[in-house]
Amino acid sequence: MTALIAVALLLTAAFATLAALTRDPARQAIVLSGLGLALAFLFTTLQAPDVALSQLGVGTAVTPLLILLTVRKVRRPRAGDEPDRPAPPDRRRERR
Amino acid sequence: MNAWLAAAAVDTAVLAPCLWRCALGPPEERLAAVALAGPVVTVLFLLLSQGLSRPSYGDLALVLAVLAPAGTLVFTRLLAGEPHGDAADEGTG
Amino acid sequence: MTGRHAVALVLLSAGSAALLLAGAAFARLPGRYLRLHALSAATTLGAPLTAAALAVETGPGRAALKLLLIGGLVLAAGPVTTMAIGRLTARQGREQPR
Amino acid sequence: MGVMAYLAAGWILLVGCYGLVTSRNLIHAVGCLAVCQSSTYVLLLAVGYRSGATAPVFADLPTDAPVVDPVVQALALTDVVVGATVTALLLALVIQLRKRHGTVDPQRLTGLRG
Amino acid sequence: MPLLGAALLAVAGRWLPRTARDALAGCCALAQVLCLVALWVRTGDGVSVSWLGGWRPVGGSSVGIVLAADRIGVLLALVAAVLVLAVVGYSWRYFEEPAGRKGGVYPALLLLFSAGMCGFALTGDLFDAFVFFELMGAVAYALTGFRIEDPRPLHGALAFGIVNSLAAYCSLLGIGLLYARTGELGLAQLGRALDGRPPDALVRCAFVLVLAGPLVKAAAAPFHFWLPDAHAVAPSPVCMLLSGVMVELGVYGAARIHRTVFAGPGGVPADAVRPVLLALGVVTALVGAVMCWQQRHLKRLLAFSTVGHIGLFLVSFALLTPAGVAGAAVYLAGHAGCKAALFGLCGVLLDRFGSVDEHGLFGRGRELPFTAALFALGGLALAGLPPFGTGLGKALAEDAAGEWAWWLPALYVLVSAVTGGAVLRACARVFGGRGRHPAEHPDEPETTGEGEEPEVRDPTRPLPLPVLAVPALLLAACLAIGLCPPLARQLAAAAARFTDRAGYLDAVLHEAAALPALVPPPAGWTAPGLLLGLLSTALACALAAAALRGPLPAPPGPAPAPRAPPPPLRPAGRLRHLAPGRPGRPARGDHRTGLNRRPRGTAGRGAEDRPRERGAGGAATYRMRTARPAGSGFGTRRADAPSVRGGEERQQAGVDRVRALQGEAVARAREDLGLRVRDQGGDPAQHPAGRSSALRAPIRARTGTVIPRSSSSPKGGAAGRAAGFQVRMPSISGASISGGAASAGLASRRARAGRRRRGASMPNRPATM
Repeated sequence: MTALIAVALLLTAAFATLAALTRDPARQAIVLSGLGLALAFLFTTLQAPDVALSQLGVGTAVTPLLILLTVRKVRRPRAGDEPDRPAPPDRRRERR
Repeated sequence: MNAWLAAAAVDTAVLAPCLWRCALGPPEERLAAVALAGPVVTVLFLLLSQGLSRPSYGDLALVLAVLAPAGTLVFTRLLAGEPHGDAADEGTG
Repeated sequence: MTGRHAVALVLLSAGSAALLLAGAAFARLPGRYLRLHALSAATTLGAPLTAAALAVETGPGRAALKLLLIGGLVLAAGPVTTMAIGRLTARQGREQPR
Repeated sequence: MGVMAYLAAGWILLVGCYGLVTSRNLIHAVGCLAVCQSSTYVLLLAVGYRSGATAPVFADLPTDAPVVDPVVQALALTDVVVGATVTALLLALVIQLRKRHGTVDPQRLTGLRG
Repeated sequence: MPLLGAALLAVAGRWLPRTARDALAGCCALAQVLCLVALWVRTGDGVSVSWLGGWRPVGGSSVGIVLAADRIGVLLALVAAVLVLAVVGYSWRYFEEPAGRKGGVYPALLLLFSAGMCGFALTGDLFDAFVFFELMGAVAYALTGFRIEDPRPLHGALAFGIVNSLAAYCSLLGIGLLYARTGELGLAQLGRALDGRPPDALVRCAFVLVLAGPLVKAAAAPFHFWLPDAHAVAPSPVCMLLSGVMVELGVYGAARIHRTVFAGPGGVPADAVRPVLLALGVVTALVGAVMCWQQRHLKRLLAFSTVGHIGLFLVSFALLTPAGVAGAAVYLAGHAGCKAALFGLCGVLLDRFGSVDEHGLFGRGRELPFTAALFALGGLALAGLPPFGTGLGKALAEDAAGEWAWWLPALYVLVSAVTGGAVLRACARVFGGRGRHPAEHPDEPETTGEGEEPEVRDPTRPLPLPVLAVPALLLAACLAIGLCPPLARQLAAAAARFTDRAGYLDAVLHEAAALPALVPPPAGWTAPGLLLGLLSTALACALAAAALRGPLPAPPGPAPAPRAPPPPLRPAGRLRHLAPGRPGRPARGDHRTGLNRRPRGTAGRGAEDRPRERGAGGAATYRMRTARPAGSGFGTRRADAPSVRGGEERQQAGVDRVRALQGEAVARAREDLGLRVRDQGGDPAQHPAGRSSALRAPIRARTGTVIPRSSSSPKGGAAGRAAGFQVRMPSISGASISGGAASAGLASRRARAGRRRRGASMPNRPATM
């Protein structure tokens, strides 16, 4: 069991290092997802399945998704802005 | 330490190539690495739940088995059309 | 009991071997499409075999059903994700040939 | 094991901080913040772990079984949720920033500030 | 209570009308204040303890979560609640409410913020403190980004978020270490558990880590950088909260944790802590004072003065004596009042003139005598004029500090004089037009207050009453603290209680009903205190006067020679509707420098929104016609329809300003043309915003606006629509050329804001004036 914990710790540390050193946010998001997996595994070996569960949800899925969404929005601001800008055409028309 | 835990320890080794491949290459290759890590960790959860004789840990594996492919699919959707590389990075506007 | 246990162990070792093989292949194979094959080995062989081993060990019941369900989920999801990643790889490769 | 867990937590924190301060991209910085935060989980759970104990979920367990400390698990759970919130907020700020400035590079931003 | 209100607001905000929402928020805040007052009375001279969920301690140990309030904590919570109430009142007519869907978010966030602050002030549990700390922080990020006024230092706000979160994680690590050592989380339990052991390195490590969080939140010296940026970005009412109480809560948190947990024999010895904290405080105070003096962006100025005062609070607390804590508490309460009032007045300026630049506003504030009086009073209070609470607090703290080192009172006098002097200087310039007019020095990379996005862009509207009444009330409260000796005495007693560690532990752990009586430190006006207060005020006045007479703007910088006759006004976005008549003033050189790099929202909005109402096509139209290829319909159409509808009174009102501005518009347009030619010639090095925007500048120049980035193919409907959308905003003149910041989203958002406002408040009248 101790060996398992040690392996999980090493794995987590390695993933964390990788995630911190990955410069491109899109790739970093994927590595973060891997980090989430490693953390969840570590938590399970540390007998914390509930934390592992929430970590699976948050760390593996939500956070990388948020980052990827941000990357998308940032890289393509026009497309990202589009839904944010309703610019109601009716009002403009009646002005003219 | 029973057979299940030993198997888990052995299977952890599979995560090393995932880590290795996760460190290199464009996003889609990294995504493949994470997609491989998903089932592996699922298996690990299963083995742990058996090895620690806590059946309730199996729920984790269930959640992950549902979540990992879904996440991977969403990732592929988001990464599609993403010009990868830093060349297309920020700086315009 | 021992017979069942032995079957479980055999299944387990087969699953673990498949996983290890997938890992080794993932590390060693050249080319991104070849590596994707490694992925399918893990999802179609490794995970379901291990789940089956555990199911055999626990014996018939709801728990075994759950284990088999997990294995089936991974089995079903494997080709889908592989295909999605493959398509993504193809698209990205076309946009930016390396 | 105990020392190793502390060391791992410290290492993760340091690496996250390194990534944070050398970051050229604010999204990356937020990701590094998430890395830093994971160090707190590791530390908390390692603090509560006892060898030979099992999770404090008594559904399928006799109530006198040795369990690991439930308090730290509650703390870590709270921390996970808090961290997700903060990450989301910061990413929203980054998007705002991108809308206004057109860049997510802090150095270029410093130049812009002029 | 505020949590309840916040949830209610967030849910109900969509349907309720604005008034009801504000009333609801006000009621919640008021109820919170009343609750806290009741708590204040009930706490009396002791500690009120409440165990959540009824998990009372058995024999001194408990797993429950405790809220423990002594009067210092209640004071902080009370200050927070009062400020929240004030801010709700202030924002009543200050903000334009965002569009319906996001309705009640702002007041809900405010209430959540107040919940976080009160929880942090009242909690008796270390991990709870962390949670409230993060809650407070997260809401603060959200509020900061809620309505971004000055987009340039936005990354400062982001740094605020990242640094604070990091510090909070450090705290959490420290908490984990402490837990590993003691197995406790409650402050009192931790303190007791630590008492039983010899101090060791782990505890010290934990001490440093835990205190990192509150100290960073308090903007102590090495980490003060986030504060001014965040404050420059945040909307003024939010600044009132951030500066008035959140930062101080950091100091309080550090003090509380140190006193309760680490002050015992098993903790960190006082002799080791005191010099460190003192040094931190002194450095923070000096940095704040010096930087404050150099600012011309009023909100940054106030923010740096907050940094300076935080340093003073830290110093007072670092004395680790009851007298010091008493001084800090009184000082803090007074400071909260007057600083919030000053920020509120800044909001008034922003409302009126769309700028908070000290130089740009030169003399423009003459029309607002009441605001001017309040601003001057606030400056005097900041400098520590005796009847004010700040003066009393400063006197007490000086008294306490003087016992420890003779030069500490001098520090107090210096810092308060410099910060107060800076405020007075700004006040004299803005409202009085005193002194020589500050020269423009365009090449200086300085953060000016120009280019702010005014929150309310309709100066013809009468100034809403609460916007002035709330600062006045806050100042009155500040005065009351100084004039009401019983209050100060009570606070002094509370400070004695605060430093009485054993009593706190007893009260929390054993529910000791009667605590031993303590000797409160003296709290009242003394002759030296009065004299020192007067001295610092006089010094502040002298400094301000010297700054006005002497070479401008700041002592450290090279005294700039006046380069060009500076314009009487910095037009903050309301000159574009002028006719392209009369060439007047010579071309001004300074809008290349990045002072105006963003498109101005007002004219753009007007153009987009109500083409026929605008005074004329204006400078930008002129520019548009020359700059763009002929036949691009918008500019010409605009120039053909210069009719004014319903603008007579407005023009009457602003006629002199208009005259002054007319020539400038043309000059600016010409300048733009010249600039554009140069840009196309391509001299990227000269471009202020750096390489990338210089490369894009030609493109931008052709269309008169920013076009989608060249790399991502401006094809198809979306981009084309965006471009068309933009072209109808003629005012994106020199601004967009010289900057890298313009974006279509921004401009259109403003356009929408304008539309909203127009629909809401002024149906008949152009809002841009």
